[in-house]
Amino acid sequence: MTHGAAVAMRPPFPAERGMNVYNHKLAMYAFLASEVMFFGALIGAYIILRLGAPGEWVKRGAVLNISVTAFNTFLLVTSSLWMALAHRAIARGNQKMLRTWLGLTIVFGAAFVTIQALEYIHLMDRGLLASGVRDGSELAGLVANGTLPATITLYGACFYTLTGFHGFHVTCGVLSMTYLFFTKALRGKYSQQDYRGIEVVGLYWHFVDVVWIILFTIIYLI
Amino acid sequence: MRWWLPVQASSFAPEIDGLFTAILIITGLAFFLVEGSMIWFLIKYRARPGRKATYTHGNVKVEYVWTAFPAVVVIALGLTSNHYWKQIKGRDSVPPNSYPIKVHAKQFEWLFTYPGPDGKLGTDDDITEVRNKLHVPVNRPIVLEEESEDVIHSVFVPAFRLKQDAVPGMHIRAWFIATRPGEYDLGCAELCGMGHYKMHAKVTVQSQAEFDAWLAKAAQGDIE
Amino acid sequence: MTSVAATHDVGHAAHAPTGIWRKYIFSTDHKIVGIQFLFLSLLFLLLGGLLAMQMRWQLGFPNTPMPGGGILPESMAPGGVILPEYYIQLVTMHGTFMVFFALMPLLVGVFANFLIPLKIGAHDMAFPRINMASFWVAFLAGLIMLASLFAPEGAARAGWTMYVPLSARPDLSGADLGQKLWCVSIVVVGLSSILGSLNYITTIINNRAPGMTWFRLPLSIWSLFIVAILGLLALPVLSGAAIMLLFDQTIGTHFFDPAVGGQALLWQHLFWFFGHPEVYILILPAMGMVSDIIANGSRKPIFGYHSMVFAIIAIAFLGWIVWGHHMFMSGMNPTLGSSFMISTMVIAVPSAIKTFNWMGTMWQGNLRFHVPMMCAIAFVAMFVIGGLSGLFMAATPVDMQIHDTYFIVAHIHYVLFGGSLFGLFGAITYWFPKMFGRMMNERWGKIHFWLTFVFYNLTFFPMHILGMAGHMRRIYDPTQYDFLKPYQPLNQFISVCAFLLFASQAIFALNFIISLFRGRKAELNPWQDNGLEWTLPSPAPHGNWERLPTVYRGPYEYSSPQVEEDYLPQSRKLPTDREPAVLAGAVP
Amino acid sequence: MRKLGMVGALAGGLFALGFAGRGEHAAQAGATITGTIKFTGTAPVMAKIDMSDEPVCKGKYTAPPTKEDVVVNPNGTLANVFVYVKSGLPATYKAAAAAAPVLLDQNACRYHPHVFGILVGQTMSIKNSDGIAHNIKAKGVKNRPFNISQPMAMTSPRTFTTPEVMVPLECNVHGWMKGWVGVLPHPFFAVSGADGSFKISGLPPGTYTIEAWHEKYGTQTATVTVAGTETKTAAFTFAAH
Repeated sequence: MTHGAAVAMRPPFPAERGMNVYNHKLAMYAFLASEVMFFGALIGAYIILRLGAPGEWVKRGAVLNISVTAFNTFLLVTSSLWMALAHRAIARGNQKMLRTWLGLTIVFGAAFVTIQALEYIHLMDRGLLASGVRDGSELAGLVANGTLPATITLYGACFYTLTGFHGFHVTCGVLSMTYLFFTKALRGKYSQQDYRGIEVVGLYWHFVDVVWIILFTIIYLI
Repeated sequence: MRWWLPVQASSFAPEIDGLFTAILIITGLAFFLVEGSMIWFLIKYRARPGRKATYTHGNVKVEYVWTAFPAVVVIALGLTSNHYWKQIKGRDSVPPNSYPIKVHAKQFEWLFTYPGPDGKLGTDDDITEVRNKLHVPVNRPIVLEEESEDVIHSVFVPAFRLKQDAVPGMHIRAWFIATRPGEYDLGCAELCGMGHYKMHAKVTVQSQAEFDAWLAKAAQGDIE
Repeated sequence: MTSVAATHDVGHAAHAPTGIWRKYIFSTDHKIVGIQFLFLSLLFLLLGGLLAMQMRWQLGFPNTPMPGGGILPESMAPGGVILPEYYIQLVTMHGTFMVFFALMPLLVGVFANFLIPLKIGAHDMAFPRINMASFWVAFLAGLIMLASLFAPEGAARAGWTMYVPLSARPDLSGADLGQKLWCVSIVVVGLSSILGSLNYITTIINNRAPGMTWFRLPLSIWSLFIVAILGLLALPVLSGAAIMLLFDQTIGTHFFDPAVGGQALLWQHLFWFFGHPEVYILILPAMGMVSDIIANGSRKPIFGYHSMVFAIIAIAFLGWIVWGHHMFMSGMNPTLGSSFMISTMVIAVPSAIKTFNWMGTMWQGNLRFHVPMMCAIAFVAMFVIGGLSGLFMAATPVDMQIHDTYFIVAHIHYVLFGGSLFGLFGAITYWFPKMFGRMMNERWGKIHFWLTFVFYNLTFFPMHILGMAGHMRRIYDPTQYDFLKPYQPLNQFISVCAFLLFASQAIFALNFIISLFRGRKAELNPWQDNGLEWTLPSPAPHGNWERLPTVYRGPYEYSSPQVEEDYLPQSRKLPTDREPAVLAGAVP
Repeated sequence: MRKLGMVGALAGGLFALGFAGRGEHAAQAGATITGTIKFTGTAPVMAKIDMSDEPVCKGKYTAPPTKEDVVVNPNGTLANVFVYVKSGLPATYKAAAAAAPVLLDQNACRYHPHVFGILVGQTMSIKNSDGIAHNIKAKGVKNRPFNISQPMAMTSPRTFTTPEVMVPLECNVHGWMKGWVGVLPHPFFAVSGADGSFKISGLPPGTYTIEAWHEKYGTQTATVTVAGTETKTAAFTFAAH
């Protein structure tokens, strides 16, 4: 794989320099553009549903646990930091630090997904479902006595769909990083001349982190 | 069978037909110009032995001309249609003293509710749920308060050039002034399920007196 | 010096696959993937046509037993007489198969895969394995959609636009599993299209041969590049909307349920935000290939190459801000209608520019009327009608009369059938020799062309008249309406012409299949074209070139004063040509 | 597709036949419960139906047709009341598969009969004798809802899979067309007719709770014990409200 620095990290043969971005990175940029449109559609739908909802929206923190999720956000943001450090490490050819930072990124990413999954289970126990509120649950009682508005049906649907798809993307990220960790990083396949795998998965990871920051703000905080 | 638009039976039908004709003239001219010159090119420049095509990569000035000209035409067209659009469908285009009729669209029939003698909808003297029969007085602004019970339907009266979707969860108003007494068809223009083709209502435009008489009889429940 | 491309895992020229399994079924050769897409989408084109014939029978001869209708199940067509619910399934599935499984794969799947590496001078796609995956994901999506035809209550039935709440609630539509399978299949075909777009964009940007600068790219490649970007950005929006609809149908979310606060217009906005870039995905590749064919047929450089490129880019950019013109009557805010109307009017300008440039190319040309050229000319002629009829709908007051009537159906078919499909007939005939090494029969090609051209116009032009009269779309039996009864003879005329149009496609099918085995052997450059693909033997070998060609000029140097022949291939080195400055450090 | 439905019915039929041979012989020999449904209070005036839109149906009436929600007979009794055995049948009881399909006729834009019963798995043949477009939507909750259309004179067979008392039927093209079908695992049901009387026969001995259902006035139950071949009466009275 390693043919010399000039080759691996450069596009194969641009007649007239289009973009000095090698194939895998360019494909990842394009893929992230399609992901922006995908999440844009879901977030756009969420905003339109929320603004057009009959009756006022569920208050901030009334259903969702902000403090746990804030910690969760901290986990994801720091895992993005570890990924950046991993990238810097291999850029300097430091295989050992690459392994530690990449390992940390995977652990923090997995922790984020686990906490989010636990949060889902907890919310479902309390009665928040994608289809609304489970009868006879704690939340159903709150809706009955008026502390929670009837628009909670839309609230549950939007919450589970948006954070669910984001969780799915984080899980895919964690799995692919784990795969790269064992098949490439541990075997020293990455070198200062060719660490494309790290750079590409790093791009994806930072994207997923940014999407979460947006979601966390518009769903939990506002 | 008419080869042209249906009869003009509403106040804004002539304006819409006028715009239609204007666009037809513009597009007709463009059509004959382009297709005619194409046929002429095909005949004049067909391959003949020993002949070689002119080597040219184009002419920037000509590009400017045939960019600017269509742009001016379409912008002009856009502004004129916007003028009529604001008149017909604009936010405050509904004439103030319009006679309100509620249109309740449901899977595969139209239920009209007339305001009754007090002229206001929602009062208990309304004549409710008249099925597939829209009676309107001539030369008087009517506003249809459209609502739908299940799926998206669309009130479409070709003779009035009137079309407006009835969307469940929304109250949409569509106004018209019927100018020509007679009986016209009202159909559903948005696919609403297996009976979409059967949502056929009759629109009867009558004089004010006949309309009041019919309304009185309808109040007693014997609708003919 | 054998060129070893830097990205080694793209190794191709060195070890061509041998076994049938690797060579034809799970092939990573972009040409084989293109041909696989060709056969798959021609089958779906046939299926879409069959569905249309059943619709035309019911419209022309309502409530009479359809010949061959006996094979249909009792719940759909008892005694061969089509029921209303079966009719709206035909409407839905005809639109869905034609748009997503026939035209999109034919235009993008076949010709992007086949042409891009050949025309830009690359060994293969940037990611051959992802390329193979995009075909098999599209194949899976096709299987799911086919399966939805046989769901217990039948297929989806809310129009190919799938408006909610009809599509979201089985008690209102009468179909449950069919609607869900539609959503699943659309998400899968969206994924396949995104995988394809990734590949096309990366290959065109990075894997061009030395000397192939951006403005030496043929217009077919420009249009496929812009279409790849449109697909990359539009399909995820449709996937998102289809997923939301699927959740409404399965786990009971209320995104589109007005009773609980969901909004019916939300689906229309999401669908048409995807929908309009989609219709440009369906026309731009045909425009690009037609530009190549017209330049070749006229033996003359394309007129205004740069303005053609900017026109494609302008169409693609404006395509994102016009989607509201599908919703003028939908209860959307009228002031929004005004702004969408202006942007829609403006988008007519780039189309006009392209048409005038095609005319400019033919002007003072030396026109050879081979079948692809005839199809390309028919494309321009029909696209002019389709484009002009679009102006009627852009004018919002006129749209009040013709929205959701047969005027729209006429417009759709003039741009998609008269435009894309005629362009495709030409493109398939044009690149058939490079795909299969044999020529399609010229005489039968012309017979098929004239029959299709005549019956096509006789079928679809009268629909403008029906549309003006107010004949609504998707209605099962027009004779229910008194104002449509006088138009029934016209409906019958359209149906008969539609049957004849369908029958004349048998000529193309036979010509295609017989020429596969017994067509005249094709030499390297049968059309005397300047493209790089015509420097390869027909059919082109695995890995295309041993050594990448070098490009010295643009693709349209026909009748160039520098040489006596009337064509000058891009990779032919003339004494006066200089070697392109190979960038330092890049491995050729 | 619907073949699956048909196969299910056939299998059900064969299965039951196998049992019938072993169980009681002819069901008619058992006990009988009869009675009348009295109606007190002023009969509500039923609104007229405007059928001018469908001349085919309008022509079949002399007097203008009215809605059928509440049909009070001249002798002060209530028609269209669905009376059936709600519980009390021995667990081992197995209904004989009904051979003849139940005919639901759409004539003159009305369902005939307006209220009727059907066995689980028994074929309901829906006949369109008007020749104009009707669609039949059965909004079952336990039964899978179906929604089929009949654009011309034709007959479509359908079956129900689970017992459900009163599956509403409606035609969406003609909003006034309403019907009710009671799906039961046993044949012990009856509908009060023009004289307000009902008769349930062939009952094996036992104590039964009988329920009388009316679409507007709700349900009433009575407990009756029968033995051998005796005939017992059960009276129900619905008050106007």
